[in-house]
Amino acid sequence: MTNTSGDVPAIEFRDVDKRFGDNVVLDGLNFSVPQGQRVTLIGPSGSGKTTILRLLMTLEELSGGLILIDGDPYTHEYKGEKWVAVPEKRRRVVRNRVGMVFQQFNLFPNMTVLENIIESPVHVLGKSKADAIADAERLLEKVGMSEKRDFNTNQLSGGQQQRVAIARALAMDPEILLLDEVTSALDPEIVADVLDVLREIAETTDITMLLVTHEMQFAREVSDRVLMFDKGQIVEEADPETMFTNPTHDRTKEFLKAVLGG
Amino acid sequence: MTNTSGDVPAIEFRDVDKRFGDNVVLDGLNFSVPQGQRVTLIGPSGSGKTTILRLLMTLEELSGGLILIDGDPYTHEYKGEKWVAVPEKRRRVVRNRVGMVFQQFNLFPNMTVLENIIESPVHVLGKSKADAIADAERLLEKVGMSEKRDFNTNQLSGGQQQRVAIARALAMDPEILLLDEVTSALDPEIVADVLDVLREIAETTDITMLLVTHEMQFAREVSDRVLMFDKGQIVEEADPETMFTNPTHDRTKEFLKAVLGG
Amino acid sequence: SSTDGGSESTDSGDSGDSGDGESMSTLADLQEAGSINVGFFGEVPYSYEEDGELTGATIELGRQIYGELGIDEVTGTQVEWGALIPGVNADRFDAVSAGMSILPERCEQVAFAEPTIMYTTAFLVPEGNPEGLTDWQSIEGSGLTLAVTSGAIEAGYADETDVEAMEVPDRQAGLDAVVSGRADAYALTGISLRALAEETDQPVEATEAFTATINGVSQIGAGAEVFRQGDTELLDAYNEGLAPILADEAAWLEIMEPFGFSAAEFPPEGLTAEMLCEGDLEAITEELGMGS
Amino acid sequence: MSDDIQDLVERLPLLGDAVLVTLLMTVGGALLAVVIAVLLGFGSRTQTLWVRGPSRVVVEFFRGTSLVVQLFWLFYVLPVFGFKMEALAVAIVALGLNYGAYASEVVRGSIASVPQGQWEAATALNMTWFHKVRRVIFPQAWALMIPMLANLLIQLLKGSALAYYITLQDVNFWTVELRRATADTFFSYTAGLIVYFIIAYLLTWGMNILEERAKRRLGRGTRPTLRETFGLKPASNPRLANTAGAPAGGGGA
Amino acid sequence: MNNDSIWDWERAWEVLPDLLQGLSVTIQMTVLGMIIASVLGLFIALAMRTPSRWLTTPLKFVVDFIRMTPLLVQLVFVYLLLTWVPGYVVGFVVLGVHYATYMSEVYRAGIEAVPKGQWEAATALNMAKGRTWRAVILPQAIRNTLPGLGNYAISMFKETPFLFAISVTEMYKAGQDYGANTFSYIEALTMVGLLFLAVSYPTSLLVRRMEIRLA
Ligand SMILES: Nc1ncnc2c1ncn2[C@@H]1O[C@H](COP(=O)(O)OP(=O)(O)OP(=O)(O)O)[C@@H](O)[C@H]1O
Ligand SMILES: Nc1ncnc2c1ncn2[C@@H]1O[C@H](COP(=O)(O)OP(=O)(O)OP(=O)(O)O)[C@@H](O)[C@H]1O
Ligand SMILES: [Mg+2]
Ligand SMILES: [Mg+2]
Repeated sequence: MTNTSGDVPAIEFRDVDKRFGDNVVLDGLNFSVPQGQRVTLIGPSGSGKTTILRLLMTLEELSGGLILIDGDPYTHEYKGEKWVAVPEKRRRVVRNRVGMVFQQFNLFPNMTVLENIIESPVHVLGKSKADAIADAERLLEKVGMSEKRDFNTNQLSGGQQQRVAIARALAMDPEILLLDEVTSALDPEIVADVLDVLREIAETTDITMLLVTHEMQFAREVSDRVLMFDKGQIVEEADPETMFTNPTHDRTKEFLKAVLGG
Repeated sequence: MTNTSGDVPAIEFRDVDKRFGDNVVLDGLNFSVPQGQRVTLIGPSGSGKTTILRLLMTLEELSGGLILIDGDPYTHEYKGEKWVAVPEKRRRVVRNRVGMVFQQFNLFPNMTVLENIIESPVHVLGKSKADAIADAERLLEKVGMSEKRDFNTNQLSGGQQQRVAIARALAMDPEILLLDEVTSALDPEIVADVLDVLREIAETTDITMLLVTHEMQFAREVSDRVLMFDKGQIVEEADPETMFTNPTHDRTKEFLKAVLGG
Repeated sequence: SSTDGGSESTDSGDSGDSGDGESMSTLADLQEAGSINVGFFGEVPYSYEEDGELTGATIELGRQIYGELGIDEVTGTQVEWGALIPGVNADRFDAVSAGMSILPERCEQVAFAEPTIMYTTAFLVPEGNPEGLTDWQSIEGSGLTLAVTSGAIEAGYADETDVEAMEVPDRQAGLDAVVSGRADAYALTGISLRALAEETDQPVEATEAFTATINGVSQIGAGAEVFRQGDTELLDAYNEGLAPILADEAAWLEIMEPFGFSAAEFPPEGLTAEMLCEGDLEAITEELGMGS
Repeated sequence: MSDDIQDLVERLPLLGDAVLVTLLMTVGGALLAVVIAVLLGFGSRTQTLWVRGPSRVVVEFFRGTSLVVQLFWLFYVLPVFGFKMEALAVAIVALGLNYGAYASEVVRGSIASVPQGQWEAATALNMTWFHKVRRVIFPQAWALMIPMLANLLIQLLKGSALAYYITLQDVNFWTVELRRATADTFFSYTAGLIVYFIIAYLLTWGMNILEERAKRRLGRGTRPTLRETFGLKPASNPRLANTAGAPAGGGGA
Repeated sequence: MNNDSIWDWERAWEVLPDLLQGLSVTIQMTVLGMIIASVLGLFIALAMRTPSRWLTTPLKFVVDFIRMTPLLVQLVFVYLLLTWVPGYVVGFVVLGVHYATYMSEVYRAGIEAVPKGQWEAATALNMAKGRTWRAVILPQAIRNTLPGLGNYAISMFKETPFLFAISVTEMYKAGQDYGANTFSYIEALTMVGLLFLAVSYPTSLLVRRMEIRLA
């Protein structure tokens, strides 16, 4: 089902447009992420970073262009001469390969920690409950939340909630993980914990990652490539070392100066 | 009315206790801030930093001890043998010397920018409306918000709102300004703007400042003294240079490592 | 369920249905079932329930007539006054047994049987009748406030003679109005008021009943059983059964007297529902020679 | 007065049936109202115009016309067109439609106040629409809507008193009969009032328990104090103050 | 059955003037009642916030009692007790007091929905209590309550038929009276329903507009 030939990028944006009313957020955007690569998106507020992740997760509809996952058109396709939305049924097949962690965690408050994690493996992937629980426990171990298995989610601190949210996304065994400022709603001291968890995941798996973060230090350590966005365009693209120490584009310099504290 | 002799500290905490139910947040805390000094409080989440500012502003009631402003007992006093709360009337007199800027700005949404600023000068200090407006315009100029004078507050971005909030606090001509993580609800790139405004105020006035911030760079530049808090106690106290480059206490080292990114 | 209800209804439901076929079946159906369901308002002494038993003057009269038609059982459905006519038209019951006054507007909606009760009017007044009310002329122009039941004939009288009227929803509210002093008197049919005054322990009394004279015309009012307009066969059968009783005052009294009716309420010979439906009271007065 | 009490005692056996009728209408109407509210509540949220349009029309129609007029039509007019329902069925249908229309606004408001992030997280976990609603959204909205629904339930109970108009012998009928027998308005209304009050009280109590359970599922459960459990009115939810509309009375005599 | 008579346009027109007159009474009652409800409701909500249990406990009892007692009974009781008060005054006052108990909840929710930070900012600016209420809290709280107010106005509007019990001829009673005289209930009551709809639907659109604007 999955096309895993190394040549096919895990994610590809082809001429992607996105408008909200008159506001053109993405205008003919092209980029791709090879299998297993970790790409960080940086850029000023409002530049469209979140929008990219949301389009990938089909939380927003495209205004134009194509998004391909493992070479499959995912959201829209040309059929004959026309743009046709891919039916929800086929989207759901592809969507299983993509997981997302949100800035605001978005745990389900009506379920315990464990129930949050096993809900979709059981009801979407059709895993047996016992298997799902076993997997969930392994993941909770990994994110250091084993003892909180049966807690209600609002008994947890922000950092703990975010770790559960990461475990929940991983429980779906995604090939691609989208992370949108996953630490920016957290207390500064707790941020480190969550980043540690992500660092470990980056080291121990080969999941393709697309992440938006303001933690430049973390981006530097973890990512293979950094894309600088502004006004819906990639203005600069480089490996993290180059990007942070020797940016070429003015906009990037300005941005990094502001964020890293000048 | 105000005791401005240089020897009397602007703020003094004497054996201050604060409990929320069983949770002892501050336990016999003692510290003072001389007139015109800028003091930054740092410390992990939950250590009681906000509580200190809120006690000063009488947003919380003391559980024990005394707070003095310019040597005046402000919230409670011994009368005869007993603890007695200072009557609201006297509190209000002292409170005029203290201003506070909140993390969440807390502008009044039912008033314009200008109305927010002149409300208290007119109705509390009894300034004439014309004077208050003139002062407000000067302050708006200072924080770079002159054109937004007649805007509704919810037409402003976070950074703009925070600048108005600062102007609003300054319009009361406080001797003491309390700032609680005033940039942490802002977009990273906008933070710099607000810090610039504060930097200017620090440079051009001699207001006593007590601030909580995670912007270590800013704290370093602006403050005369840094207090490291943990579990409701001051664990270390130093000038910023020493504190950030050469902390002595283990807890401080650990904390700074986590926050500054190690 | 609703579909059961639909098939139960004998009406085909098509608009413009002439209703012939149906009227045949209503009487036949009732005779077959041996039972008729009448709508009633629950007012003493006309038709009401006592100890769970349906009784009253019009009910007992009906029992006799329906019995002769081979319908032995009379059951009732109690509804608000305003729901009596819509109810019979909606087939919620087969007839209305409430001594309902024959009025031209009502004749447009339903079919009245021949009159069975003559109506007189009386006032319910505080004990001792402090205002000395005796007949309609005594209240006309007196400036007193008169309670009347919404939709009752007396409401119409008050309207025509500019008596200051206060409309109450039911008898009890009329009683309350007098007791509380919100009204000086309450006008209703004599029979009802007598029953009401007897029931209550409040300090009120009913005046002597009279035939109201409004603008010089004496108000002849009569009540009768009500049927659907389409049910002509049932109507005719009822009228046929009623005729001998109306022809024999003693027979009428035998049924009605136990409920407090007297010869004064016996319908005069020659008075028909049709005449009352015409509504020309002067003509009726003349024809029957009942001028005051 | 002692006569009145004797009348009351005589009629006590009939009260059982009357309460039963009132309860049948209230519970039946409430169940139907919940079903209608959920259908219309979600219907009013959909993007598709031909679902949203009719949903809104139905809601506005049944909210906009008086309950008494609806009862009248269902009971006295529809049979003329050959569509006849039992009185109890008419009462349940009318109460269900009327209060269902109101409750649909509560449902709509509660669904809207479940954070958007919950829908998105559920999409990210690849749930179907129905799965999202059943397992994630509704359980959260439910806790928000119970207090408002409890208010509506009391209103529905009060509204059911109109059933007398369509020949049902409910508690109101019983009260009216008592009034007729005693010829004493204060006495009889007070008796009826107490009966309604007790029923309302028990219903509120039940709803408080439901709310407590729903909240506990969301981990917001506080052990209810006795005063809360037995208190008269359900706590209302400030988050819904704007959206859900008041627990508006639907009635009219 | 004579189906021609199910709907008679002539009757429908004939009843209209009566109904419109009743409608004007209905609207007067609603407006006057709503004024009482919104003012009294605010006072109840404010009084419930005082720390004095001596005030709040009995007040809460009275409010709960009124809320849970049928409107009809309240109308009749007051009407029979205060015999010197004209019926229509009893009508809008009782309507107003009844709905004030509901409105107080709306205000309470509206006040509680004002973020705590607003109180704290007012304290930090050293505003006096009264000024804080007047200049900061109430303007925001009342904005929040406008849709609730609108919804209760609609619902009060549709409860005015209960006034028939105290002899106030509002629209429903006008329709009933016409029906009782002519037994053309279908026309009369259907027109009543349509008139209710004609008033309450635009109002509800307006309220919805407010909800969206305030959201
Ligand atoms: N649902 C929406 N409706 C209208 N405009 C939107 C919507 N979502 C995003 N936008 C607009 O799209 C633009 C890009 O937003 P986006 O959230 O992708 O930026 P971002 O780069 O993630 O910014 P940030 O760093 O602040 O999160 C912004 O101008 C935003 O106002
Ligand atoms: N209103 C309150 N009721 C109960 N406990 C409270 C309340 N406010 C604060 N606390 C508790 O007091 C302690 C100190 O809180 P405080 O907000 O002062 O910490 P902080 O140092 O400002 O933390 P942060 O960096 O997260 O803002 C915490 O344990 C907190 O849970
Ligand atoms: Mg974003
Ligand atoms: Mg804090």
